[in-house]
Parts: sequence; structure tokens; C-alpha cells
Amino acid sequence: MTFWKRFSSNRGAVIGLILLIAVILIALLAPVIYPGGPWKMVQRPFLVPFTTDGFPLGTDTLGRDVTAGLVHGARVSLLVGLVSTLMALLIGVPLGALAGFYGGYVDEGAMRFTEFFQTIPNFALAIVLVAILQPTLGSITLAIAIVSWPPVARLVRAEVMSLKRREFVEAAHLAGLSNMRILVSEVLPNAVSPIIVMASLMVATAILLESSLSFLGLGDPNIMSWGYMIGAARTVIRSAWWLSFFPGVAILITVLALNLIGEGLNDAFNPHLRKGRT
Amino acid sequence: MKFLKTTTFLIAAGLAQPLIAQEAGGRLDIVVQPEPPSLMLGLVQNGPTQLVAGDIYESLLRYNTDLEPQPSLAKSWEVSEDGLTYTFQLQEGVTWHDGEPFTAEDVVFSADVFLRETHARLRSSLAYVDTIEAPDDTTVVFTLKTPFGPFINAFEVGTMPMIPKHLYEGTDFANNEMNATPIGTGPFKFESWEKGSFIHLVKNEDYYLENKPYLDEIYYRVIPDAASRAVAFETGEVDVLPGGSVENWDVPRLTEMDNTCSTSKGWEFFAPHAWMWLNNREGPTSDVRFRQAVMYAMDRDFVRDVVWNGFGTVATGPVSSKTNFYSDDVTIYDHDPDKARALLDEMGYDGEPVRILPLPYGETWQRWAEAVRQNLQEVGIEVEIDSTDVAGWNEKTAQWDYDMAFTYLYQYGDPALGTSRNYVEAQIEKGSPWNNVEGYRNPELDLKWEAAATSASAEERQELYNEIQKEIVDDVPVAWLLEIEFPTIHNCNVQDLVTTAIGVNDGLRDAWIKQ
Amino acid sequence: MSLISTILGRLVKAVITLLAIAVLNFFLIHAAPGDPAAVLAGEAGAADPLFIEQLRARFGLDQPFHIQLWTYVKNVMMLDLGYSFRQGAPVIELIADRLPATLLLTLSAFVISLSLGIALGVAAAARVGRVSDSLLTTLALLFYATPLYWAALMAVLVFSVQLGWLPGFGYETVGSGYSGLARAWDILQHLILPAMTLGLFFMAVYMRMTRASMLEVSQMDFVKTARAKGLSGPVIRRRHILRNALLPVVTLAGLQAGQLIGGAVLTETVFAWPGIGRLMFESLGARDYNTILGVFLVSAAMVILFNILTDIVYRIVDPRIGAKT
Amino acid sequence: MSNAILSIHDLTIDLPRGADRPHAVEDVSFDLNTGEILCVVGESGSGKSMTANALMGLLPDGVTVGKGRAMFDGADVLTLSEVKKQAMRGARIGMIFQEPMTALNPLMRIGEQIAEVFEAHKLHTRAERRARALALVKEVGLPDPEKIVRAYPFQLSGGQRQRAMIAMALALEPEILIADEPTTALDVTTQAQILRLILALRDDRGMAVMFITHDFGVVAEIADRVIVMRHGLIVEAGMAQQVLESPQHDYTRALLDAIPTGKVPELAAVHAPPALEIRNLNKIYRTGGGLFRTGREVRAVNDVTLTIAKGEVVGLVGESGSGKSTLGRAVVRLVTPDSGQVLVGGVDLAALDTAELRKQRHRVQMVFQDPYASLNPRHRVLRSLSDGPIAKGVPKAQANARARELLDIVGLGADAATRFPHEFSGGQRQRIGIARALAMDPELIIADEAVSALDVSIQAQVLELLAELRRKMGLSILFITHDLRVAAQVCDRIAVMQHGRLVEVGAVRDVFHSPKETYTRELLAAVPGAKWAVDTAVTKQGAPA
Repeated sequence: MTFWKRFSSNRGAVIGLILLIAVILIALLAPVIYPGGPWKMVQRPFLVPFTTDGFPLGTDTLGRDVTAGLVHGARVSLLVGLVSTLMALLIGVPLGALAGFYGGYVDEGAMRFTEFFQTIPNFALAIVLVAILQPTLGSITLAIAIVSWPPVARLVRAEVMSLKRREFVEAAHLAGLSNMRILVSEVLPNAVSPIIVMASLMVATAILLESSLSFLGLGDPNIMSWGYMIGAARTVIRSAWWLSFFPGVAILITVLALNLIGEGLNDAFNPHLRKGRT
Repeated sequence: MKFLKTTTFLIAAGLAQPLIAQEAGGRLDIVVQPEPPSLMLGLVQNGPTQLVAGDIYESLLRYNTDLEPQPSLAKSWEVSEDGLTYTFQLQEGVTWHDGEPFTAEDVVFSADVFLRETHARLRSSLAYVDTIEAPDDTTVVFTLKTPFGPFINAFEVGTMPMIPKHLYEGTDFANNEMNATPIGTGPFKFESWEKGSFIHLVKNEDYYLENKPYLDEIYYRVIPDAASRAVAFETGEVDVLPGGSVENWDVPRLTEMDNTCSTSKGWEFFAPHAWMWLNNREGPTSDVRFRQAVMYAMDRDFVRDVVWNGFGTVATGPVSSKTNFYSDDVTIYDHDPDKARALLDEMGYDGEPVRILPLPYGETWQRWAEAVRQNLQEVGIEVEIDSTDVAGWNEKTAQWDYDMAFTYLYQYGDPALGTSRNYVEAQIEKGSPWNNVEGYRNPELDLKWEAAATSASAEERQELYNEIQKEIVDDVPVAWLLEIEFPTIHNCNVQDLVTTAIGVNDGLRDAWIKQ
Repeated sequence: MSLISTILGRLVKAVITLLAIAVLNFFLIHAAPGDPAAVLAGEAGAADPLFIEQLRARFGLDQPFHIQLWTYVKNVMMLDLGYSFRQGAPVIELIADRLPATLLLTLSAFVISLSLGIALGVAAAARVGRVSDSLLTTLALLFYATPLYWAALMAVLVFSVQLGWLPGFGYETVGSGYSGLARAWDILQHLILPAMTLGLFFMAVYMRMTRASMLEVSQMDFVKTARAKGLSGPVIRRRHILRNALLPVVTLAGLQAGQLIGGAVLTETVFAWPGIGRLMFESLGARDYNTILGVFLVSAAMVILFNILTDIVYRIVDPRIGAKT
Repeated sequence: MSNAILSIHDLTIDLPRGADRPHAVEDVSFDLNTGEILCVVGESGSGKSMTANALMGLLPDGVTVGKGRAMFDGADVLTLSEVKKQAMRGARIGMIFQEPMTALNPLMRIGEQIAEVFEAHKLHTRAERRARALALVKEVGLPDPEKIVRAYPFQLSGGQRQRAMIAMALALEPEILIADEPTTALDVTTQAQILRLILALRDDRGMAVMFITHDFGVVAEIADRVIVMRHGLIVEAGMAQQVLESPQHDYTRALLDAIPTGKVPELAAVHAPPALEIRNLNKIYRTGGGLFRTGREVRAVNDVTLTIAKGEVVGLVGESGSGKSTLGRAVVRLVTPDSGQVLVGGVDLAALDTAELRKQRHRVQMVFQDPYASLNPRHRVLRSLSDGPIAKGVPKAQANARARELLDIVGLGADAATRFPHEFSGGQRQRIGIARALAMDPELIIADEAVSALDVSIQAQVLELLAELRRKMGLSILFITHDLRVAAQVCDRIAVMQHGRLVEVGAVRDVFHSPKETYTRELLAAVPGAKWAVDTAVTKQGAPA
């Protein structure tokens, strides 16, 4: 459990973890806290925060409870963040692993492919993809995954390239293990830590991307997300600042928490402690 | 209520106006949203194009806010008893912006050649026209095949803009190079267009009306974000926010500012009428009881008050109360969820989900769809909002791939021009989002629509339209929502901005700035 | 010699990449529901099917798909990006009109984010573990976590509306008649807010990277050598640590060019900046195929340009590259 | 010679909390005299480098001087202000480091880095600095000085870089030079040159040198006086001759004993059928080929033919870049040779396709150099040992049992099976590596620098283990090493490799005592303390060579 010790010695990481757990709990408990869902028009529109009992953060343009929206929005932001990151990993890890492991033409091909995706400005590509597929939770998640896998592929490739020259991998070759088996059971498990660090940061980026798409009106209209709330409130930002302020803060906190955790993980995985000799 | 007061004030100002001498000079900055694709009004007639090109081009007539014809390029006109001959006397001494004289030949070319090829909406009116002739340089005669009541409303600038014959005759209209530098007879000339930023018009010094226009120059400013447009008005960067250029929620805040005026006049000719197409062909929406239930389920007053900030009127049927031949003798659908539930029970609605296709024109429409979804869910209808962009919306409605679709259409002052196209069977045709998209079929009513259009007697037309409205409202072919209003917000120093039924779209020849 | 041949190699690869992008996007965009004819017809306020058919024929949309594709690719290879029927102008002209604004925005954001990011990163690394370091790091984290468009809105609210210091949108004062220096000053004032908000996120990225890189390099043996020579702290930091620490930052900056240009779409929308990002977004809604494809190609070319530039910078800074292989 | 220029009293260096011991160095006292070379000897963790760093004020973060004084020119260098330390560093005490690859700034020209020393102490004009840098480059014997000052570090070889480092350290003619393992990373011949250079410079300038090393060979070569350190304590100090010939402390004795001496075993030539036959093997590396340029070719293995008999240990020696590792890896097909044959048990490994190769892989196994990289950190030891046999078709239970047995044989005990690699020390891991190779029942083992990364005492234990296993199991081994002394200790025959070719192959005795090739002779001559080692070997054996 030295890993946990190292992680928890990073104050920021612990704060991040607590924040994230809180967000996750809120997301999980959303149906319990606000069983009516976030769309119900429950009060007069534009209630100012902290003025009405039961509506601590006020109401929006249609008289919907902002708190309910935030609570339910947490589900979507986390879901999109997690699923798109998983999908990006599913594309990036195998591609990067094969490229790094086999080298040569496989590598050349895979890297051309990756570069190709990195050459298209990613947000523009996401916009086009969502516009083509029409904005639904699925298409948004897919679009985010499609634009965010290239860094994963590059990272995994670099890791695998360095790992495959390690002596224990060569030993596995000499033991007559198959390439696939070596890649899966010898190489990849040792590349897990940087992938986890990157994944935690990608979840954060995905949440930002989702909210940016929503801001441009490319969100799923059937799902309450934080990005949607800001996008919907930006036209009234002057008269009802809280409508875009609180979701913005929610995004900020969640993204911040994920970044803090990512840094904590990074530090915990790579203890720079023992470097000097004699 | 604040808004009403300002209007009254405006009217008072308008009455007092003769006492004040109009001042010449100055520059006006107006928001145009979105950026128009082109300024050639003969080829493109969408809102932004007309807003700008309305200063450059003119037609034979204008219409006051009671929809009565007023002189424009025609100084006088005459309609024969039988309603078949329309004779126009043109203004004298009118020249195109390039100095060529404007003559009756230009009118014949515009209506009979150019617009007949390029202008789909005018084409359907021109179907009633037999010949267009120019007996002399200042006289034009339109001869109709049958009487066509609304024909007198077809001379608005967006419907029949005058195109210079000497520049276009014999060319490929769509690819004529002159399209980039439009030439009209209007009070302002095209100067430059910084794409993505602004369009600059300057005063036409040779305008045929003495002393007009008053303004030296107009900048139409392209500002893509609604909030930024509001900021632009607040900081004084722009003087005029035409209807719809800021979100409704910003309107009260802006109008409360010092020296800010607003008016909802200037939309009488268009009288934008909003409804949801209900797909009459299939699914729950093909059942008239379901459609009635939808009418009862919706809280349209709430939407008017909250989403539209109090602007607009709840629609009673297919014809706008601002349009000629409106009748209120119809079934009134109040917000009555119980009645809606009863109707759904009666039809045996099985919870089959329906999709709502909102109009992709900004937050207001999005909120509206959300409010309707909420209303419908409350009476037990399963609803999902289909998301889309402009192109997708066009595609889905034109291909009838929807259950309920928001839209709004202009009435053009007469049910025969703006209303009937959405309800007669002849107008059921895939590929266009501007016809009978819902697929409503009622052969009996089709006859009445036709008879009303081709009658020369106003009384007879009123009679027929009353019957049509009474009957169609019970069928609920579409779910009528609101007669929407787009208040024009402007700096109070800008005077006489809105003087006709198409408001700022109609050339700012009368507008002036109080120094 | 090897620099030139490398650049040549990069250019050949770039051409292939661009063609591939053209083809991929052609498929993508044509897969979207709706076409430009329908949109144009829709905007006309009224249309009959005949009218739409006319439009389609004019746009060449009545041709079989593979012929449309072939025509497009052929034209692109001759540097002809086609004609925007919606805007009534050749795409290349539309883009040329808007490109300077985007280049100005992205380049200044790039320069701001890189210079500020590096400066703050160096400052934080020099004070590692102290309060000022934590403060800077936290600030960077906050910028890093702030949605770009949100920051943009807030910036307009504060600096333009409340304080009235800077114009909140647009590229220059319209119809001001400024020229020369006055115009440059005017544009500069308009540029500050959008460039800062666009640069903010990247500034945070570069700052974190610089800080981490500085700390890592400062552990290296040659830094110890430098200290053993009796060099003072500031000289070691500047000459030995910083120069080496910049290499990964430069690499990252090159890799992020795509993101920067993507971010320009949001910034240009909020600040009414007349650049190609907005052009693309607007064209997308109108299914103005040629324009979207054109913008994609041009922005991809920009990314490649950025990459080649950072490559050159890298080569200048690091003598090992290019000589080694 | 007893005028101390630097006297250290009761130096204690504290390690940060959580380290494996509280002090890196404890109560260390010694003097450094003008003009002498003092060797500080010890294994990893002995505290020898920490002592040096403390003197320079270059201790790593978290490591602090606990107590003690280091008097230099009347002042305690440990308590000087940072400004004064700066003035002292480089000017009065110079220092060079172990890794010439990383100790130079890769982005600066050599000349600039040397001139920087003057700049740091605000001496001379720019032009003078450049001239002096050039002079220094000449003085440390770098070829083509004009070119060198304009070169970047990556354009220099390891030995050249170390010379450049020395040039920097000597720029201001310091009274003391601290050399922290300056030759450890170098080839023997280069090492010999650098040692000669340091000796010459000391003679010319009369400066005091504190030379840190782990290698008694180096001590024998240059030391005037010796300090032996262990776990942060000085265990023995004295004149070099005295310590080498009659060590007083057990630890020193153990260290000296553990050094592979130049002693040549009297072994009968092995006459047995071949375990490995390499015939005309070639491997060419091509680099840098691209669209617009042609690549460069390096003949890493150039027409090599070599036979190893069953039960024979053949040493393959050569300097870095000689191709010895490539040859080893070509034999196990980690590198695919371009042409030639590798016959093991009648099978030509060089000619097999991928699938067939996998089935035949067990015939040759390898013991790797780096004990920290050769075991998968995520697998328990048992898995590392049994995965191979299981893949080969051995039933799991049997493979596991054999793995435990082997762990016992290599001296770790069967319990080691359930532990993770990080729980073991370097030497123990190397034992696991050997057990893993044995688990496959190979016909040949290739040991690629298998003991090079280990401390001397550990090295001795592992070599002992190999010798024992060989006796018991009759192993055939290709023993690749850069260390001639190690090769001499365990091998029957020696093959000397240079530039991809085998320049000399012969029985150890012949190669050592009557080398035929000039290169072999050079190599032998360069071995640090060669003369001393042979002498002691003779004395120990009590018989003339």
C-alpha cells in the first residue's frame, strides 16, 4: 500500500479525490434527491439564488430548479467523460501498442493514421462529427472519443517501444511466448500507470469538450448536462448570471478534481525519490 | 408592460413629428443576423438579405401598418372592376444606381423574365397573370387570367424587387458578376462588404424623392453571438436591433436602458405565425383526437409570457389576427390537461413515443420545445426532442421525417399568399419545407380555398375564409402556437425607423437621427 | 542540407495528408443530413421542388457521388477549392478574406500562451515548494479547468461591459476610417480579449509543462556540472536548465496547434471575430460543402505549418536533431 | 607530503526521513594533502560520492550536512555562504563526474562550456576566454582542438567528453580536483588514457586529487593513499601499497579477494561435440535512410565463425561497439542475422521462421545485464520462471515444482517464488535471472554482461554460483563481458572482438600470456592495475606464471 501512501501524501490529490467522490455520489444519488428530474418547471422563472427555500441556486429561464439541473447534469458529464475516455482508450491503446511493438510498416501506417487525425483541428472535427451524426448522447461521446485518442496512441506507442527493449520482455521472447501474449501480459501491464494518468486527464478534457459542444448548441436536447445549462443560459448571462455561473463552477470543480487526481497519480506512480547513488 | 408604455410614447412622438424638422446626416449601425448569403434580392429573399437589400432595391408599392398599399416606384395605380387589370403609373426621373434610367421595361423584365425564373413564391402568384405590358416608359399593365384577390399584395420589395434589365437581360442570372455589387433604385447604394464583419451602404444622392434619404451611411454589422449583439447595443456600437436579433430574455433589460425605444410594429405584412406540423400521415399524430389533445395539453400563455417575454398573441387558427380575413369564430383550445388526457384515453393512446423537431433558430425555440415536451409529458405523452441544425431541419421536414415539427411562416398580408399553401392538397409535395408538410387532406376545403383566392369581392372572400377557419380549427392539421412578435429595439434618437408593414426591411428612406 | 531535405519530406507527407483529409471530409460532410440546395431553398422563404432541383443541378449535386468526389479531388490538386454557391464567391477568396484574422488570433494566442506560460513556469519552478509556487500552480490549474467559452463570456462582461476598457467583439472599429498605425492600434485593442481567452488554457498547459520540465532538467548531471563550475543560480537556470527544459514544451506546442486552431472556432464565435473558424461553423449549418472542405484543408495546412515551424525551432535549439541520423 | 590542504573532521551527512538509514556518512575524518591522489573506495551506498558532493555544496535536495567541518584554506567549506561557495567551486576546487554522456549540456558547444568557467568567475574578455578554452582543449589531449571547441557534446566520444570535462575542471587551476568515478563508464583503453591524463596533470600542476572509485584496479594504478568506506564509515585508510598488499580490515580483504584477478586457471581443453556453431554470421545495421538521403551502414557482426563445445565456457570480450552484444543477441535471434548459420543441437536458429523459432527458442537462453530490467516487475518470481516451460508444454505443476527447485539451487530458497522482484537486491535478482534461464533446460546459456552492473563483492558471489552450476550441470556458456579479468576467471577460451570481427580466439592462458594480435595486447595492457593484479595472483598462487 505504499502507492496509496504516496498518493495521499499529495494534499492536492486528496482534495481532488474528495471532490470527485462527492461529484460521483451526487451523480449516483440524483434520482433520489430530485426524483422529478431536472426538466420540471417548478417555480417562477429567474428566481435569484439563496432567496427561496427549496431552490438554493434559483431557477432558470423556464422556472426549472438549477440545483436539480446541476445534480442530474453531473451524471451526464461524468458519463460522457468516462465513456468517451474508455472508447478513446479502446482505439488508442491497441493502435499504439501494435505500432510500438511491431514497428516497421505497422508503426509507419499507424502513426500516419494518428498524425492524420492530429492534423485536423480536433474541435472542428468534433463539431462536424456531431453535426453529421446529429447530437445525441451517443454521437457526442463517439465524437469526443474520435478526436481524443491520438495522444493515447502516441503515449502507448512510446511506452511500448521503450518497454519492448527491456530485458524481461526479451526473456519472454526467449521463453517462447507468443508475440500477442508478450504484448498483453508482459508489456501492457507495465504501461498501465501512464495510461491511467493520461486517462484521468482525458476525462477532464472530455467534460470540457462536451460542454463546449453544448455551448455551440450541439448537445443532446433530451439530457440535462452542465454544458447545456451554460449554453442555454449564455443569452441571459447579463440578467441571470447564476444560470451560467454555477454550471461553470461545477465543470471547473470536476475538471480541477480530475486534474489534481491525475497529478497525484503521476507523482505516486513515478516516485522521483531514489535517484542519487552512493 | 414597460414595453407598452414605450410604444405609446412612440406613437405620441410620431404624432408630434410634423412639428420637428427632419435632420439630415449621420450614420446608422444596424445588426444583421445571420450574415446574408447574398444581397441580390431577386435571387435570395431570406430575412437578412431583405433587411439589407431592402435599402438597395425597391418595388412598385409599399404597405402601411394597416396593410394598405402606398406609392413607391409606382406613384399611382388602378385596379379594374373585374379585378383582372392592374395599371401602374411610375415615378418620373428615377435612375438606377449606375445612372441608367429606370423605365417600365425594367418592370416587365423583372416580373415576367427574371423573377418568374428565380422567385418561387412570386411564381405561384404569377400563375394567375396572363400578360405584363409596358405601353409607355412610365406605365405598366398586368392582365390576369382570373381574378386573384391578394394580387395587390404582391408588389412588396421582397416579393417583386425591380431588377435592372440593362445589366441582367440575356445573362445567366445566378452567376452574373453584378450579383456581388447589387444595383437598385433604392435610397442607399452598396459600397462594400467585409465578409464576416459588416456591409456598408451609402446615401443615394440621386434619389428621386426630394431631400431623401436623410442618413449618410448605414453599416449592417455581423455579430454572430446573441449576447455579443446585446452588448454591442449596450455599448452604443449599434443603434438598431432588428426583430429577433437578440434573445427575448434580453429585451426587457435592453428596453429599460436610457434613451432606448422599442416597437413591435413593422411586422404586419409578414405576420409571422408559429405552429407545429403534426404528421397527419402516420403515428399517433394521424389521429385527430391526439392532435386535439396536444392543443389542450399545451400551455401557450405560459410560453408567451415566459419564453417570449410577453410578446405575441396566442394563435386561434391558421390565419393571423393581423392578416386580412381573420376570424375568431372558432373553437378555442385553452390549457386543459384533463381534457387532453380524456381525449388520449378515448383514442386509446398506447404510449408510443413521439419526436419533437424544434426550429434550430436559437435558444428561444429550444426552450419552447422543452416547454411543450414538458406539457405533453404531463398528460402522459412520451416525448423526445430531436436535435438538429438548420440543414437537418430542412431535410427532415422536407422529407416528412418527423412527428411534430416547429415552424413559423409569413402570412404576406393575405391568406391566399401565406396561409393556404400549408393546408391544400395540391401543396403536398416532398422536397420543400414551405408547403403542406403535415399532409392534411380535405378536398372540400380545398375548393373553398381556391374560391376565396380567385374571388374579386372582398365580402365573399371574408365569408369563405370564416367558414374555412371554423372548420379547419376542429381538424387541428397543425398545432397552432403563437402569432409571434419581434420587437425592434433602437436608440431613441433614431426617428421614423419603422413606417411600413415590413418595418426596417423596407428601406430606411424616411429614417433620420435626432442630433 | 538535411534541414531542407527534411522539410521537403515533410511537405510531401503533408500533401498526402491533405489529400486524405480532403477525401475523408468529403465523405463525412456528404454523410450529413440535408444539402446546400435545401438550405438555400429554405432560406428563400419559399421554394418548390423544381427550384430545388435547379439549385442541385447548379451545385453539381445531381452527379453520382464518385464523380463529385473525383471532381473535387482533381480540383483540389490544382489548388482550386471550388465555389461557394451560398456565398456566391470562390471558396479560396472567402478563406483568403478571413484567414488573416484567424492567423492573427491564433498566432498571438500562441505567442502569448507560450511566452507567458514559459515565464510563469520558470518562475514557479524557481520557487518550487513555496507559497508563490503553489499560487501559480493553482492558478494554472484553474485556467486549465475553465471552459474556454465561459472565460470568454466572463471576460467580455468584466472588461468590456463593466469596465469599458476594451472592445468586446469584432476585429476593428467598423467604418472608423483608421489607417496605418491608428488601424493597427485599433485592431490590437480588439485582439487583446480574444487572444487572451484563447491563450489562457494553453498558457496553463505550457506553464505546467515548463515547470515540470525545469524541475526534471534541474536534476540532470550537467546542471551539477554547471554548479561545480561556480555558475550562479540565475545563469544556470537560464542557460542550462531553461534551454533544455524548453524542448518538450516546443514539441507539445507543435502538437497542440490543432487544438489551438480548433479552439479558435469558439473564440471567434463569442468575439465575433471574422475568421475561418466561424466561417466553418456557419458553413456547416448551411451545408456549404465546398467552404467547409476548404476551411478544413486550410486549417489542416495551418496545423502542418505550425508543426514544421516547431520542427525548425526544435532543430535550431537542439543541434542533435538532424545531425544524428 | 603531509601538508593537508583539506581536512575533514567528523563529517556526518543526514539522509531525509524515510531513507533506509539515517546517515549517508557518519563521523568521517580524513585529510587530503597537496599533490597527492587520494582514492576513496567503496561499493554502492558506501557514502563516498556523498562526501564529495558535500564538499562541493552539491548535495541532493533533502540531504544535509549534519555535523563536522571541512577546513580548506582556513575556512570551513561546509558552512560557507552560497556566494562564497560559488566563488570556490570551479576556481579552487574542480570536480568531474561519472557519466560523461550526461554531464555536459547537450545544447552548448564544448568551447562555450569551457569558457563559461571563466565567465562564472568574471575573468578575462570574451576573446581571451575562447583562446584559453582552446588551449585547455589542447592540454587535455583532445584531437583537432579547433573543431572540438565548436562541437556539441553528442559529436564526441565518451572519452573525449571526459577530457572536455577535465578541461573545464582544470580551467582555473584549482588546488583540488574531485573526481567522482570518472572512468567507470568508459572502455578499458579509454579509461587507461584518462587515468594517465589525470596522473600527468597532477604531476604538472601539483594539485590534490580526491578520486572516488569502486575499482581496486584503478586504485592500484593511480592512488597514493586509500580510504575504504562502507555504509558511511571509513573502515580502513592508509598508503596505497600498504592497503593493497596487507589489508587490515576484513571488509577490505573481502573486497580485494572478490576482485577477479588476472589469475589464469589451468584447464584442459574441452573436447566435446559442439553445443553451438556459428558460421559466417553477418549483421549489418543501416541507419538514417530516408526519402532524400542514403543511409549509413555499420557492420556490427562481420563474418563471425565460432564454436562452443558442450560443457565449455567461452568468453567474448571487446569494448563497447565491438559487436559482442549483437553477436550474442543474434545467436538467440533477438536480432535476426543477415546471413550465416547458428547451429544449436543441429538446428539452424538463424534460418527458422517465426513459428518454428518459437518452438526452438528454449535451446538457448540468456542471462541479462541489468538486474532491475530483466524481471517483469508485475509478475511474481514463480511466474517469471514457469511461464516459459509451460508455454513449451511442461505441465503447470511440474514447471512450478522445477521453478522452486531451481530457486533453491541458485541459493534463494523455494520461498522466493511467491515474491515480487522489487523485494530482492540486484545480486539476488541476477540469481533469479539465472534460474529462469535454467528453467528452460537450455543447451546453451548466453550471459550478456551478467555481472557488470553488480558491486564487486556481489559480482564474486554470482560468478561463484555460475562456476558451481557449471560444475554440477555441465553448462555451455557464451560469456559476454567487457571485463577481461572477469573473463579470465570463468572462461575456458576467450574470443576477442573488435569492429564486428573476431580478432583472436584461444585458450585463456594463451590469450592472456601470449596474445597474438596487437589489439589484444592493447586491451590487456589497459586493464587497470593489470600489473599489480598479475603480481598478486602470482604471490597468491605461490607459483610463477
